Amino acid sequence: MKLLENGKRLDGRALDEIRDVKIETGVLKRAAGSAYLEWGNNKVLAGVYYPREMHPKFMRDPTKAVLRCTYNMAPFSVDDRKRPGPDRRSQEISKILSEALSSVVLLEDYPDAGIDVSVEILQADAGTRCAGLTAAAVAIADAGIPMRDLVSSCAAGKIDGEIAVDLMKDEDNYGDSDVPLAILPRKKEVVLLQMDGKMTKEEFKKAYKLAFDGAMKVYEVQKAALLSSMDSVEGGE
Amino acid sequence: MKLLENGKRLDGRALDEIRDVKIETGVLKRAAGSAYLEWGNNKVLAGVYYPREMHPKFMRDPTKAVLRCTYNMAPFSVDDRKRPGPDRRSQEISKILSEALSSVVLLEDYPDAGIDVSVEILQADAGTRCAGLTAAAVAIADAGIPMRDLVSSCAAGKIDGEIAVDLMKDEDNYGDSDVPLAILPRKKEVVLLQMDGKMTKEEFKKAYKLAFDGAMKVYEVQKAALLSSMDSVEGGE
Amino acid sequence: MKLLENGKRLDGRALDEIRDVKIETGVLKRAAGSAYLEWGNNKVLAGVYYPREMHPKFMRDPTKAVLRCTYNMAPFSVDDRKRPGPDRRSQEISKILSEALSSVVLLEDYPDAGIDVSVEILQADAGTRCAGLTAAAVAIADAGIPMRDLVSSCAAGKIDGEIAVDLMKDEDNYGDSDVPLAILPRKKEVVLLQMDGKMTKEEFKKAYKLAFDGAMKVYEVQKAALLSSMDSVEGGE
Amino acid sequence: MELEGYLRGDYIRNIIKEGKRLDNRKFDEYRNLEIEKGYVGEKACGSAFVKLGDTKVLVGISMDAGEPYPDSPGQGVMTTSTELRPIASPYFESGPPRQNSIELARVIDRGIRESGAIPTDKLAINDEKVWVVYIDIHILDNGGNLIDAGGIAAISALLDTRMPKFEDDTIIRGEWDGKLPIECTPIPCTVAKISDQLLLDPTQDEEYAMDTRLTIATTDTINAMQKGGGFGTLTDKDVDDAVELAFSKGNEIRKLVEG
Amino acid sequence: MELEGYLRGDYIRNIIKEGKRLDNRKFDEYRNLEIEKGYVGEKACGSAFVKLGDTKVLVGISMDAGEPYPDSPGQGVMTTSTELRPIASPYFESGPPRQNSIELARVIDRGIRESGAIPTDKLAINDEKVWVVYIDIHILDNGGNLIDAGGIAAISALLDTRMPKFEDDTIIRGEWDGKLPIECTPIPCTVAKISDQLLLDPTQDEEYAMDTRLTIATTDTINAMQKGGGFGTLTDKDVDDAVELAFSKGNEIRKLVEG
Amino acid sequence: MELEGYLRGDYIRNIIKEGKRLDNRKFDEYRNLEIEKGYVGEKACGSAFVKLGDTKVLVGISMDAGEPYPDSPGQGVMTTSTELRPIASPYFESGPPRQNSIELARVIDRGIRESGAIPTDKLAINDEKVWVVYIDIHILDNGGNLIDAGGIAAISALLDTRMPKFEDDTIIRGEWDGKLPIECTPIPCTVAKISDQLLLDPTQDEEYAMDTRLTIATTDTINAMQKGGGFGTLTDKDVDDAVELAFSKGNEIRKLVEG
Repeated sequence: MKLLENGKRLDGRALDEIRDVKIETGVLKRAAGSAYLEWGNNKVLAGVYYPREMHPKFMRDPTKAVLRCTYNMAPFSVDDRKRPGPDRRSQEISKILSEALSSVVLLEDYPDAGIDVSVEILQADAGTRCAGLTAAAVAIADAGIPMRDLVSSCAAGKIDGEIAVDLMKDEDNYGDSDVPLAILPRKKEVVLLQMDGKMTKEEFKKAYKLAFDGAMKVYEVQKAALLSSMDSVEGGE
Repeated sequence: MKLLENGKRLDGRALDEIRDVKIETGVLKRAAGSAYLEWGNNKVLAGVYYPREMHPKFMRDPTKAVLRCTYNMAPFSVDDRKRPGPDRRSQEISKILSEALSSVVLLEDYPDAGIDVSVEILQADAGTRCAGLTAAAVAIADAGIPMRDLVSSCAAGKIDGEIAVDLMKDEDNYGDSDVPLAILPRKKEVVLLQMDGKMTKEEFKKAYKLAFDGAMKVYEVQKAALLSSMDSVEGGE
Repeated sequence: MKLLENGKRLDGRALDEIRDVKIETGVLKRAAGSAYLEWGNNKVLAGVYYPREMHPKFMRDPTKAVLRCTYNMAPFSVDDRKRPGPDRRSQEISKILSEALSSVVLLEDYPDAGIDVSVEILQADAGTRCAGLTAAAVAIADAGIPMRDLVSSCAAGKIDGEIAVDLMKDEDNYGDSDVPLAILPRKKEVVLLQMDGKMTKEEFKKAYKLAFDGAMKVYEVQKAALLSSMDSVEGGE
Repeated sequence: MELEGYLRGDYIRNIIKEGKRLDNRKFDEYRNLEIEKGYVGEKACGSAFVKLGDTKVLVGISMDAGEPYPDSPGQGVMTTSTELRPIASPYFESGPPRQNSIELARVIDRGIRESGAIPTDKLAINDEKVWVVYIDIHILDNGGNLIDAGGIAAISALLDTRMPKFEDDTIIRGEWDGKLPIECTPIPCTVAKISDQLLLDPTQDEEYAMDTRLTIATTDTINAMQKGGGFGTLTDKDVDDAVELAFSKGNEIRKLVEG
Repeated sequence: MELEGYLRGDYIRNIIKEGKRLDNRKFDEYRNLEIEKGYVGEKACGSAFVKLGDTKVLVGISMDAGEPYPDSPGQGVMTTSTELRPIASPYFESGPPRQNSIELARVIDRGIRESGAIPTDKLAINDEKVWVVYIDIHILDNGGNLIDAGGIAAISALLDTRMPKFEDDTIIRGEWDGKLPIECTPIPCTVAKISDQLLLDPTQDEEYAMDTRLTIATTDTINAMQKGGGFGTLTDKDVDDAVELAFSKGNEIRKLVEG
Repeated sequence: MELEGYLRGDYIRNIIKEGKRLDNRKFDEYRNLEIEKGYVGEKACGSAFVKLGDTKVLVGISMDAGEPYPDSPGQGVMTTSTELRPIASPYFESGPPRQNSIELARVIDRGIRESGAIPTDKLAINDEKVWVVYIDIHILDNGGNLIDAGGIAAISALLDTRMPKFEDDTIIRGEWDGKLPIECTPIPCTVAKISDQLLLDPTQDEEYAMDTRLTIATTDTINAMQKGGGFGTLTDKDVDDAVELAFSKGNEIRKLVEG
């Protein structure tokens, strides 16, 4: 399958162009904070419950809150039905999302507490961990939990030998290599970095750069969503 | 398969006739109360352990006892061996039996306590949830746990287009629709009601009436069993 | 498959001859005590963690320590890969090893404590429960936990109609009957005894005697290993 | 939160005795119901997002080629699963399905199965394989009355469902071969009993207060019933009234679902 | 209840030192044994209800057509499961099988399997399928000595077992085709060691008090042994005595089982 | 022990600020590495025992004939499992695999899989069956840096692996038919970040102290990366430096592994 034609990708994007990202905050009634995100054909819902007493008790930390992020794909979010419940992949992703978000939340402000972040992938089209993490960061901000910075995320990969940002499903299936990245957009530091495939040092550096720039674009969408939610609150919705 | 011949059913019963029901109390040594019930080819054992401290602790209720009923079919109780352990059906039945029995036990008398009711289906021939609930109510009474009323149960269904009480296995397999019901026999109130199949409003009302009347007949058997156990105690067995 | 030729076994042993046994102590850094054992082609590692507070709490015994032995076969220890995790066989063996070791450890010296003994079968060639128990007893001694006596173990079985000590894998597969035994070598008492197969009373007595004598030979290897480890400590390794 | 539940329950019971509901609905009034079919249209064979007041439920339908049950050769298979996702409420826990979740899935399943909405006899693929229809009910915001919201979303998603193309003994993902035939539109309708009153479509707060509930799924017949959700009892009249309510409200909802 | 166990144990140990048992049995005396074969005769292929004193155990045999183990083509399969149902004792818990339950099942299984009671080589159905014999041991009232009660019930149920009719590659439920062939009658016999005494057939109270137990299953040979149930030790003489007891008591019980 | 972890962490951070490590290694220095291939040579198809300082890991390779994935007909299958055995550390628990163990297995798996070390397209047996390669990583003594120790042991064991003989549709155990072809030698290399310093090959104590770690598996290309193990962040320069370290140290280790 040919993934590049005249420098354009299957959906007409340039190599350094990310898909459309839309974010809406405050979409759930019960969660303390929530965000709905569309990123290309990805549809993601993130919700936050906090700060309550951590359960089970033996996981409590008297010096800070414990943030647990649960990443879950709905069975119908992919072409071939995924069995409900956590598989090994989603448990690994839950772990690295928990770590990335813990980098930025002021956990020391809530000793003994638990902060539960849910990421539900409702429709999946490659890049769901980046999309989920991006939504989760907005949901935490929407909940009013103090953060050092936001977390913004994007991936880059290799298609037909070229480095391209934000692969969609067909590119992911037929291409090779993927570098998911998440950063603190103001501090410019890395909180999530994975890679698989085959990349030379130079290819990796290019992918890293593209993913970084992609994440900065995503950051703008996050900011706009949070600002507009603040406006609507001030406007007395 | 023809289920009705000259108004008579496969086993010669009339449409409003229930199968033979026999109940014996005090059949287990360790349980605080117990009952053995034969209902047609159903064989059921119920046992009660009470009031001990509820475990696990987080399930305790400081205002009343928590009654948990566990319904279990022995692997050999049916034609095709049932895998041991709770399946989804038995978990649903455990839930509605727990609720039905909780309607009638004076739980407020035992704060913090747990009342564990076991229903073991040793041989199954349709109507096991009604049989199990009937036996469980007698076992609780046998244990001397205070109750507002008894719980008596019976089902009705549809065979060859006619409404009939207390279907046996062949009728259940080849017939359609089933309405299991449990009542407080003195207060005439409903504590369990389910239905599946296809019934018009009128058919349902007829089935409801037949099941209700069937449960009242079962009540007579329950009373007799409890009376005879009291006699034998007074007689100084 | 012929297992005996001119009174000699497949590997040239006599009927009352055990395979070579080698034991080394103190092979793990983190465990409080450890032992590595080779017994023919069996390779076994045993490690002990003690006396810490028993978890979970409800298993604590205020009058003595609770010793739990976990027997585990590595997936690659046998010809056909064994699924990881405890199966029913290894759970039964864990239970009887725990009981055998509890016979000999002065549990009363450590109320509320837990002593965790791990037995890892790295390569399996019949007789792994005897090998594991033998290694575990040395690991406990290596940890300096007070014991009434050692535990020494050996099995005997039947091959081509003759009773033989310490069957290896091919003898175990094609022979019949097996009698694993473990004893207190100084008190000459039995702490583990199992048997399966078909043996007359006389055959069993012969097998019991051979296994007992085999265990006494194993005892000598255990003692030598513990003495040499003490020497090396005194020598200021 | 347990205590909060008790207190809210008390408050609700009191205002219901005065003939009112917290959100000013009439006792036989449903909350606002929105149905968006095709929500997961790029991936799922069928889907529907339902908002019932605050309650939000997403149902997706997946279809696969599988084996029939040994006692039903040539018959398609349907299976219904519910996931009370932790995002939906602070009370939910991750882990294995529990009794509430199992009851929810089974009651919704019975309404669809017993009505014959899915004509399993038309779902044979070849001599060995049949279509397996997976109904996955994903609870996203629990504002109460999950059975109705989930049941409405499930039948809506089934009505949205396309048959995957099947060629050379394999499913061609992303290509379709007509719609899944659906024979009728079962609608579950739940009444809560609080302070001797029957109320349609209870909110989560009303569920704290309720003595019991009765769910009735109807088409032109009754297809499923379930008393549950508490230790209260029902009178004969309660049952009769609930049946009437279920048919009349079911007809209204059915128009929305089919529309 | 743990404390109660300790106290009862102490009391038992003391009276045994005086040469007595709580129920006045002799040390080598079994409790009353009743066997009712065919108890689940309408459904199970075979069954037996055993009362051994207070202990009540029901065993049912199910048979199914299945695949042989890869390393034993053409050989039937037997599997033994035990369920310590919560009805049997306040100490049992629901949940996954635990070590006690596993040991119970495996010791009973070994006695039957190793004696060759079930001739697995006669249980091939056709080139691909063999009979699978499920032995399900259901503990209903735990008055002690579950291994013997369960093992006696298991072999009794096997002797009661009918072969299901098999036609056109399928089992005809409710129709039978002769009896399951059984080659011999293995009987497990358990002695408890308390205060240096060996006692046959321990009650639950005696199990609290025992230092250890030794089970020996016999036919005309010994087929299984298991030391378990405590941290006590056995002497050579204990083992010899237990073997003698197992053969003599096994012969008595075998008559009851076969009768 | 949690407190002990904190205190050790503090101590480590302080001496690293002073430019030292507890064991006097340089920041870019590996611990002593020993590799013993064929450790389970009588049973496993391949194996290697690796000692990395205190850390001890045993990897065994099992091969079986199985079915390919539906979307990869004719392609062999590899699966990687890690068991953090309780023998390895007082902190491990028995039970289902948890997030740490899963991450460990998946990161090691990715390095091997993505590099193409196992040529799955050469592992078809016949039209239906392919070879399944099981990589079982058994952690025996956890002295830190399990990813590198496990990954090195895994590729060493693969290089040791013999193909089982396959005749008449069945595996002949104990007979061999050449070696498993291995195309390249991926080496994972982990740096820990502590007090703004990058350190190669962290010990368990250093893992208490670390802010985060970055693992990079290389052949002549980069095949896998994983940031994990803490809430710290990385700068661009950290990433660049780690990539350089991974290539240079990877080349050294590769010689040992292949030697």
